[in-house]
Amino acid sequence: MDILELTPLVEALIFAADGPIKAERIAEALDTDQAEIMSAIEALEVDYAERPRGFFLQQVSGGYQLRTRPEYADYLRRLGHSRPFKFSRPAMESLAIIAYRQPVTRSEVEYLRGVDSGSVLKTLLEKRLVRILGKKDIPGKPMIYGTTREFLELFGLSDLSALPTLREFSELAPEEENGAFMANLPLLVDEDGLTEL
Amino acid sequence: MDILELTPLVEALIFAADGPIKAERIAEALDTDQAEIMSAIEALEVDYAERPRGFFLQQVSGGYQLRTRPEYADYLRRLGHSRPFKFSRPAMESLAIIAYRQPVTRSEVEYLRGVDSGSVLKTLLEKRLVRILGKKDIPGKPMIYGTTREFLELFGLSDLSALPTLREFSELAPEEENGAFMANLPLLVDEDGLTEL
Amino acid sequence: MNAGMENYAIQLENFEGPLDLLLHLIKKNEMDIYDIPMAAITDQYLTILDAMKILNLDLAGEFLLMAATLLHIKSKLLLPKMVEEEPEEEEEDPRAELVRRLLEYQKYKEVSQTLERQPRLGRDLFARAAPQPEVLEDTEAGFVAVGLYDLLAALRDVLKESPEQLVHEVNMEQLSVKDRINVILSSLQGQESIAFVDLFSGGIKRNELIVTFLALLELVKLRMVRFMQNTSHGTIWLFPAVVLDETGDLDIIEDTLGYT
Repeated sequence: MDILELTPLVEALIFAADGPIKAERIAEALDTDQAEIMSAIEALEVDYAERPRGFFLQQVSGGYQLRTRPEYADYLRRLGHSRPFKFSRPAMESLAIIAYRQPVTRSEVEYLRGVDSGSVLKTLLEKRLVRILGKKDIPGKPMIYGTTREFLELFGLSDLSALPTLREFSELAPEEENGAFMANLPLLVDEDGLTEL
Repeated sequence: MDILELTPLVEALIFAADGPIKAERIAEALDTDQAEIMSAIEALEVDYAERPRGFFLQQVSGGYQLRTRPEYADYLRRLGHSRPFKFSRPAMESLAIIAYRQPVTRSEVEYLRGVDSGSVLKTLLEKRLVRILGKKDIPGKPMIYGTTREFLELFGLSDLSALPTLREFSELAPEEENGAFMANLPLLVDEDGLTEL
Repeated sequence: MNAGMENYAIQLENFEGPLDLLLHLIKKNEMDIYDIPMAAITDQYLTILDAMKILNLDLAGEFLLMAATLLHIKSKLLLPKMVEEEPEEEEEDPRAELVRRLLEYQKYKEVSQTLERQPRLGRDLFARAAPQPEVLEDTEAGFVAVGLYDLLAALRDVLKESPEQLVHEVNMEQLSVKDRINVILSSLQGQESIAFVDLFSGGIKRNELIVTFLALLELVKLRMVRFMQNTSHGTIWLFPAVVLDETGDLDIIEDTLGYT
């Protein structure tokens, strides 16, 4: 198929998919080879860069998805149809540890954090951001955990290697203010999920 | 707002809305007047006409919605679902009982669930997650069921002994018991780990 | 409580645990992480624990464990250097494990903040809410990607509702803290040490876990046991701090523990 014909078709497929879609699956649906799909995707990216759209093509969880541009977040939140997760610090810390150290046991998470993490882990499991991978082959056979596809999707990561680089410390970092954690988030969302400016 | 700035923003709102969205509502979210929104919508329509996209703007039930072009319908149908099929609750329950209590008869499954489980069992057999192990040597010779290799693969288990126990599960976080004891622990029992706005 | 303490008590809410608190104290006092003045940090830490007394016990538990660790490190540093039995073997600084844990914790704390700021679907970025009707027709995709968690949750729900004796699995045997203290003491008898995790292994029930933990805290408080950490693996070991008698039993009046 001509690239000029293929590009909008690929756009339609990405648009219509109910989650990130792999180039491989697009190729399958269109009965063409993946290289062609990749050129169409590139053409789309060029197109979006040239003429500003409300959304962009994000590479996420091994596939592609159209997502609105981050600078529009405030306005979109005002539409109020999304109810985003708000992570507590314990949840975020545990999630980070699981993401970087998977497969990991609960006691490893707890050793690193210095506190019981059972209920946080349970919540992460319920929210499907973390899953049970099986059991570790050591005495006691503890369960081992890892992150899910939903985790990648939520944080817009193409795969685990796209996680922010873990900074190795050889000394203490300058003190970050308590509360600075949330400081630079546009926390305009009130309980109804509606924003008020 | 400048029409050049407004147009992609309006596109983003239509894109992310969970159904047809009225110009009035867009105007409200953007805190601007409807006339401006209408010019942005017209600009979008011109844009889509000039440069073929995979979707078009349709006026539907008093609002606007982005839809894939009808000539792509065949390809879209081939796409099927990208989301994994979720187990129904009955299927999950029956599978759990069979996994943990195998070899098990249909009537044992039904006794535990309190409802007829014939059709669920049939589906699980068809999906090859469950198989017939043989017949139980009791009057009536009921068939006994167990899980399959496909079941292990689906859940990423090396073998059945890798199945986490219910006890391990309940250790993650206390349910009701000890509720009073755990209730007033501010840091340990974090506020649900994740809260929703 | 003086003003300073109140301040601490309020601030405590902001700390995720003992490591977070220690990290804060070290930074606040501009201490050298590789040469932590154990006496000073332990004092400050214990002052805060005092302020925490009004808070609940289990919270204090994790903080108490750290207090024991700090005290242990401090005492180890105070010990006069003994004539080395094996002079070849270089002895590690007793603070080394703690330093490693603090640096490691800092690493994850920092990256969790980075992750928090990462543009997030549903908060910063939005995807289309409603899938096309065209693609909904084809749903026979088969069973994929449900987690073990779902399986377990389903089993739990079934058992919760189910009649008969299956429920006994959930029933808890009544255990007293006193009994558990004696169990711990008797398992320590004739042993040099027990691994902390071993006390909680073997599919121990939640309430047993809590009772065991409370018992440990009591034993620490009574100075009957000490916790130590193995530097290479980070395992926490439980050592008897006193010579235990034949029976190993401790005569404790249950009521004084305040758990009944």
